[in-house]
Amino acid sequence: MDYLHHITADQHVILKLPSGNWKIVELKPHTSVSLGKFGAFQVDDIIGYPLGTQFEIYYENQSQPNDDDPKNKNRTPVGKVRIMDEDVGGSTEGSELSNVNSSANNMNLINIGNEIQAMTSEQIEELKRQSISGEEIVAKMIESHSAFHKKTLQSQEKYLNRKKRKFAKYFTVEYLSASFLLQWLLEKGDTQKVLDMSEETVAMLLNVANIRSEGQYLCMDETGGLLVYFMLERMFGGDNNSSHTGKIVVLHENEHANLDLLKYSNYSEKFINDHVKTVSLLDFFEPPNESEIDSYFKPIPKEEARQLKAGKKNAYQRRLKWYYNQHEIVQLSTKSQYDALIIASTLQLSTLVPLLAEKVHGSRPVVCYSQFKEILLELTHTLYTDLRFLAPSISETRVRPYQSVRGKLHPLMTMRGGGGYLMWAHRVIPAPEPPAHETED
Amino acid sequence: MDYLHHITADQHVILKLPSGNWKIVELKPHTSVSLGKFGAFQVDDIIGYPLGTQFEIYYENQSQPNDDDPKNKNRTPVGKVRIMDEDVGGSTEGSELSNVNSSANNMNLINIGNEIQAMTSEQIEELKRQSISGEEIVAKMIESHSAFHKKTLQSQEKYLNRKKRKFAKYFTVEYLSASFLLQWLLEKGDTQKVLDMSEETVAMLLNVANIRSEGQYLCMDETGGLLVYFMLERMFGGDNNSSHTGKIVVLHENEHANLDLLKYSNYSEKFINDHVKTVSLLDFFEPPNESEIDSYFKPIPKEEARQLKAGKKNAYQRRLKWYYNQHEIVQLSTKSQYDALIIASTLQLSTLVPLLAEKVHGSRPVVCYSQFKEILLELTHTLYTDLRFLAPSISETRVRPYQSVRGKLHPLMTMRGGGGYLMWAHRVIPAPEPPAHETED
Amino acid sequence: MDSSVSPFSYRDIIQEGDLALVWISRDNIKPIIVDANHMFNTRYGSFSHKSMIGKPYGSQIAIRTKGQNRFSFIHVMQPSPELWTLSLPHRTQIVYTPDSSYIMQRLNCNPCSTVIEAGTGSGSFSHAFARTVGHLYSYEFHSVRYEQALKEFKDHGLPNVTLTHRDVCSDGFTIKRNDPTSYLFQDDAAQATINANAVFLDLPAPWDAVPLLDQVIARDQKVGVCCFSPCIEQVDKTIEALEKCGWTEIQMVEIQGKQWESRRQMVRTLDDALERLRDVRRRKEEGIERRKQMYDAVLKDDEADGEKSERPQPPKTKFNPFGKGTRVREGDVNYQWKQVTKVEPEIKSHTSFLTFAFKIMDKSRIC
Amino acid sequence: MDSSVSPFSYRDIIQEGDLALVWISRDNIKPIIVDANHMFNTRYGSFSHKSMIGKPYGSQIAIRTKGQNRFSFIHVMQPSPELWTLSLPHRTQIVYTPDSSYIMQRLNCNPCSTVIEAGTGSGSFSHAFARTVGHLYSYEFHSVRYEQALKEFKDHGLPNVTLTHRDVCSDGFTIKRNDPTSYLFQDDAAQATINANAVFLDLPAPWDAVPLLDQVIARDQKVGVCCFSPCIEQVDKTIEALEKCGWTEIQMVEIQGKQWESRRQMVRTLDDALERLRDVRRRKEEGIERRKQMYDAVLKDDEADGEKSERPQPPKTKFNPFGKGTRVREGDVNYQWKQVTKVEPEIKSHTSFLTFAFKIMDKSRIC
Repeated sequence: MDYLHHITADQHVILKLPSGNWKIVELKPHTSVSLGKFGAFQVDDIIGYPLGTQFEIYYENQSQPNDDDPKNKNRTPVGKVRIMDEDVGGSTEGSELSNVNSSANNMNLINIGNEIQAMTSEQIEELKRQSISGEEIVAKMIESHSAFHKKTLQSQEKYLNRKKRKFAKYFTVEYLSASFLLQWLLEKGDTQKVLDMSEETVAMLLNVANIRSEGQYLCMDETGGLLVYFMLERMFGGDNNSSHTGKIVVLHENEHANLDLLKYSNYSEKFINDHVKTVSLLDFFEPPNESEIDSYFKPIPKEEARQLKAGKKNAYQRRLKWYYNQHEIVQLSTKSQYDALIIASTLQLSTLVPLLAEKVHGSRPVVCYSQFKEILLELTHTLYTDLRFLAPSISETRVRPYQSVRGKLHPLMTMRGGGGYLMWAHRVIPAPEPPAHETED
Repeated sequence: MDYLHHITADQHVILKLPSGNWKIVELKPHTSVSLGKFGAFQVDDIIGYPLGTQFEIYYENQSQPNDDDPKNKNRTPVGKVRIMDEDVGGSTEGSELSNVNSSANNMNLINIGNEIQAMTSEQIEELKRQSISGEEIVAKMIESHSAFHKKTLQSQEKYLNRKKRKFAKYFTVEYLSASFLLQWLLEKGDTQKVLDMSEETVAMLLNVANIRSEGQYLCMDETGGLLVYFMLERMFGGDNNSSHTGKIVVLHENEHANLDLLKYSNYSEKFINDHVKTVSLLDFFEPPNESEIDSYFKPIPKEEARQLKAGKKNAYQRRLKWYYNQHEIVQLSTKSQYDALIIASTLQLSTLVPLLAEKVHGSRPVVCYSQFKEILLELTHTLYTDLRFLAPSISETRVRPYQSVRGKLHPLMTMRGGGGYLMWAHRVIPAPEPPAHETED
Repeated sequence: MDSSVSPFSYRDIIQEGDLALVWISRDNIKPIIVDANHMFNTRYGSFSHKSMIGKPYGSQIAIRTKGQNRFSFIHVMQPSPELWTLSLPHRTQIVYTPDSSYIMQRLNCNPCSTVIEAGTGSGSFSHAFARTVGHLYSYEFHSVRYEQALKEFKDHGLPNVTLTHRDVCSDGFTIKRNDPTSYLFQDDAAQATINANAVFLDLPAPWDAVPLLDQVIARDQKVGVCCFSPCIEQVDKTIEALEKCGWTEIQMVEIQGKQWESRRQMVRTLDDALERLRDVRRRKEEGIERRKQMYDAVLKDDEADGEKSERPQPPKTKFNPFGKGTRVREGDVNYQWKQVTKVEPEIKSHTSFLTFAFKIMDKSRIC
Repeated sequence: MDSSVSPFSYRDIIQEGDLALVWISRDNIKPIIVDANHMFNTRYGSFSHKSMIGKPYGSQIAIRTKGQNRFSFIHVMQPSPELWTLSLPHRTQIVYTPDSSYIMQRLNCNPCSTVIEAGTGSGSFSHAFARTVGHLYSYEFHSVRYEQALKEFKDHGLPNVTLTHRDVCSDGFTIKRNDPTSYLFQDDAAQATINANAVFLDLPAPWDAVPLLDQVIARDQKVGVCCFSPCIEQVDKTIEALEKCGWTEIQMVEIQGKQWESRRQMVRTLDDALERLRDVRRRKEEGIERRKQMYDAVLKDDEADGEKSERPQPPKTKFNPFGKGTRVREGDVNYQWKQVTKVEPEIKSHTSFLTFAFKIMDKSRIC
């Protein structure tokens, strides 16, 4: 299972760039990956290092990529990589704080930085095209920065760090965890696609839903497969050879389930077929009739099937697949009891949950995600009056990250709002009201 | 205006007790005030000191109050007071933190304190009845505390502070500000009576409603007068002789407005009558007819009225008051435009606000408080479709207090939930849609 | 109960010897060992374990109390780490579910994880880790708590948890033969092979433990650590130690978890309020009319004393669309209601600061 | 505009020379001086000041744009401290209304208050103080900002504000003749009598200023101070200084302000979803029937090639109760909607830490 800890060929990984942005790439051997202004590198050069390693891109011969072919003018030249041993670009944030520095040496610091900079952006672009390293660009900028010497030591440092981050050519290769996939989607602006879900809320969901490697889960996922990926990662840890038997049955309201995001996972097709089953809501509530299935098609003995001609064989195999699939639908919708019901859907939950919960074992959790508290409010009022649900409640979980720099500790000045809410209840089995005792007095 | 800054006879003040609890008292001269287990003091002894002063109660002759009269056995003996110069009982909280101390010297500290205490509570009660000072009780308890020497220095200190707070006899006399009044109500458990309102939310209300000393405000107050008191304090600062002309018109849904809490204020009756007007919702929406009022009653010339006999004069005065009151209602409900509409009511806001806002000047704020966001959600959806309201939005403001002890800084582990929400909009004057230009091409 | 099966793994039927959780209310959940000869007593009545046995987990057990003939019930639940956490006494210092969930996610816990936890404490987080990860090495420095947890983990069938009695701040994490530990040594290995890839430190002075981690974390992988500290000064010292020991991507966060109740508020329309006031006004106007007559009479009669003449009292109103005075039950179908959410009266405004950091000890390339 | 009346006091009619705020959107509010000869230009069209004059404040001014013949409008608002704060450029460091409101309340600000503010900064908090308190002494150490604020306070008619150019951390708060200040000295007083009973310090190093407060705060009253600092280490040093200088009841708090938008989410029932799937199934079943016939045919005819024979494609469904594909406007009356609240996409998660403390310098008794 080296692919869980080391950079491996043909793997999907996520790259963290100096800008704080993320990029997902598939590591095709013998190709190069371009990071735009942050340079480009050969995939083969990074294979085998531990996931999480930070690389710097450098150019041995600065003039070489600057050839005369106009086609190449805007192509990022491919550099070499070396491991960076020090972490660059921690968790400081962009926005500046007005009253952190001591007032005494602060008087000259208004609007410095942007205004008093002698290099034009064209000049800087030219330098970047010349693939000069970040350090060097910054050095040149300092030369031409008329007021640099007027800055205090602290603000000089700040300025340098900001500029370095802007022009440095480095990247970190990370394992494509579900959390990183979510972060990538959010930074891309796909907030609505994932129903505004936050890492902390889905983390809470995984725990209160009691997700285990051996569980059979009934799930609706309107986040394009992100929720299913979170569950798979929790259940199997990215291990294609996992011996665990857990299964996720994904109900969908369209003709096909949308689990598109699983394409970024490193699970094999077989693994996903074994552990993720999709059934439409209609098939689930009105499953096919077994005898009707059998009336449409009957498998012929294997020996016979093997002797079919090519064309016929294909038609037969397709029909056979359909046949097994129909029987599986019957199995999943009528003969299975589930270990949790997990819903992230914009269908009206108050009509959905009471019906689906019928398929959940006693004492097992029912957990619904919604972007809006009001939706869960309506749901809980419905569930309160249904004795099959124990103590439905709504929870909100929010993470508050800090600028974690010693001497300058404070919560980040701004952060994403939202993050969604969870409804958590347990499926229980009501008892009939016992008859009254005959009164004794 | 000494009564704003100094303890004055016949004033309502609020006392902060060592337990962190609050007590409102009226300082009647030549009487004593009992603080139960924290002792008792003479009102005359504290008059003239600055408001905010912390006093200690002490007993010069310990045996004296312990007389044999059984009636006095449960009466708190009245002590003398002296000014305390050091602040006792800062903002540390009761709940303990498990992992603050270093692990090395923590091994013996489980469940210490409550379990290993040799004095019975009866013995302690007896000591308290003997009015021994807090310090002394604590000293006796230490003597009988078998494991005290096993504690670390830090936990000994903690223990002592906790015990001192429990038995010390001191109190702080504070100006009865609106914030303290609210705090007192909340600690009394009157959360629902004040609609779960928090200091920070009402503070935000006062600012976004643009409360000024000269404003004429239309107000509904279902907090028993607390909101009106907040407004009066902001407008006049407790000054009975204020020259400011501001007025609050309080609409009420019952026969009489409930402004009970104003009884704790130090405003004179005249001041309140001048600056707070109450009108029932019905009178406001269906005001009396002026000619009808005049048909019921016509004032007679002053000279004539003066010569009425005692009985008649009273009847006449009552009628005259009614007459002016009726005309004032007409004035307030039909002839006034207000500088803000401020509502803290559980009446359905979406039916109420559009009607009341008609009486608000253009460009002036409309601010509604509700304990529940869902109520304001319904309201804003109504106001969105009404062009007389600009940009209605819902705000939530929460204060997060810290244990503010150097070396042990952290947010308090628990705090009150709730605090309510505000809807803030501006009254505006819609323009008719201008006609389309004739198309030129 | 089959001792090889953990009471925390999925089970369906309540059986003799099972560890079960009796749910009385959200704030009152009690563990029991099912024993056909026992009763479960509450202030609402007594429930025989016999009536539970053979029923599916999640079953409501209902009785009528003998004395007051009242309907009373409990639910018998199968334990999960989260329900177990809820069942612990409130005074116990525990890592609550919003924190433990986030920590597990940030450290990417899954069956391929090997986790170090110090200290064990009430063991509540250990249960959540044990459910998910490949192996958990938990350390507890307090001997009584160690013994308690040792027994509990055995009773709860958590075979993937190794518990060690240790002050990790002074003695580190390495487990050797003859150490007080539940570790099962293979052959004649002198010490345990840990290779943790995730670390959780709930210690008063994590900065003492951080330098000792290098001996036990996996060398060739990215390893994550989370330090759990209530005070900000602890965070400062922790960051200092992490930086010094080569940990990167240091970030401190707080988790804020809130629980919302669903409630209803009566819809009280302006029209109803006005109608009520009209009723009052009608009464008043009768009064005014009467008073006017009286007043006219007084003015006419020079001798009468206005004060003494009886002022007529209007009758009390009967009309009240909001049922004031009489206590209306929330949700009463005779009134209209608006659904609202209400946060708990007291919220956990702070648990601890969570400081995360990551480290790859050996960045050499493999082929 | 009558120069004796502040544009911040209540006014009703828009007049030539007035300072007004033009509301384009919540994030776009612009101050103007009303001038009959000027136009107010936006990307949505041009609005003549002339069309505003004489109308009441709060008026909507509507036009049709010449080019695209679109309906376009603005609102002309009278400034208030809160609207003024909203109108300031977002980059400006300002004390936001949730913080300023709370600070004013905790310091019990009212017409009897005398307040010290350092530094003035953008002047936004000064406006809120000036509305409420008896007198405000504001200090600004940066000379450009001082000059800007001096002019602004004059233009805005804030007579109860005294502005002084000063680095209070080194030079304290006492205002003397010849100091750069707007203070009006009486007779031949050598220095201003301040006697502040509330103090707000928005300074990088409040601990330098705290010891200098004793010279200017009221002696015989309880005086409150609030220090506004973004970093926790500043709080620590501030508490140290406050304790050393005899301030008591020290408490640090944070304010968290959130704004909620009202939105709607479409109600999509299970029944509608099922109906849609039934439509899909009907199409599919036709397909299955056709494929079955085809398959039977293929099996019968040994020579036919199953792959080559055309597979019939079912027609696309038309039925969609949720209007998918076509973009549905939020609130479209053809659909059912549920009202929901949505927080801003980016919240101000931290402004600064607020450290409050109180002090009575002279506790002697008066009679």
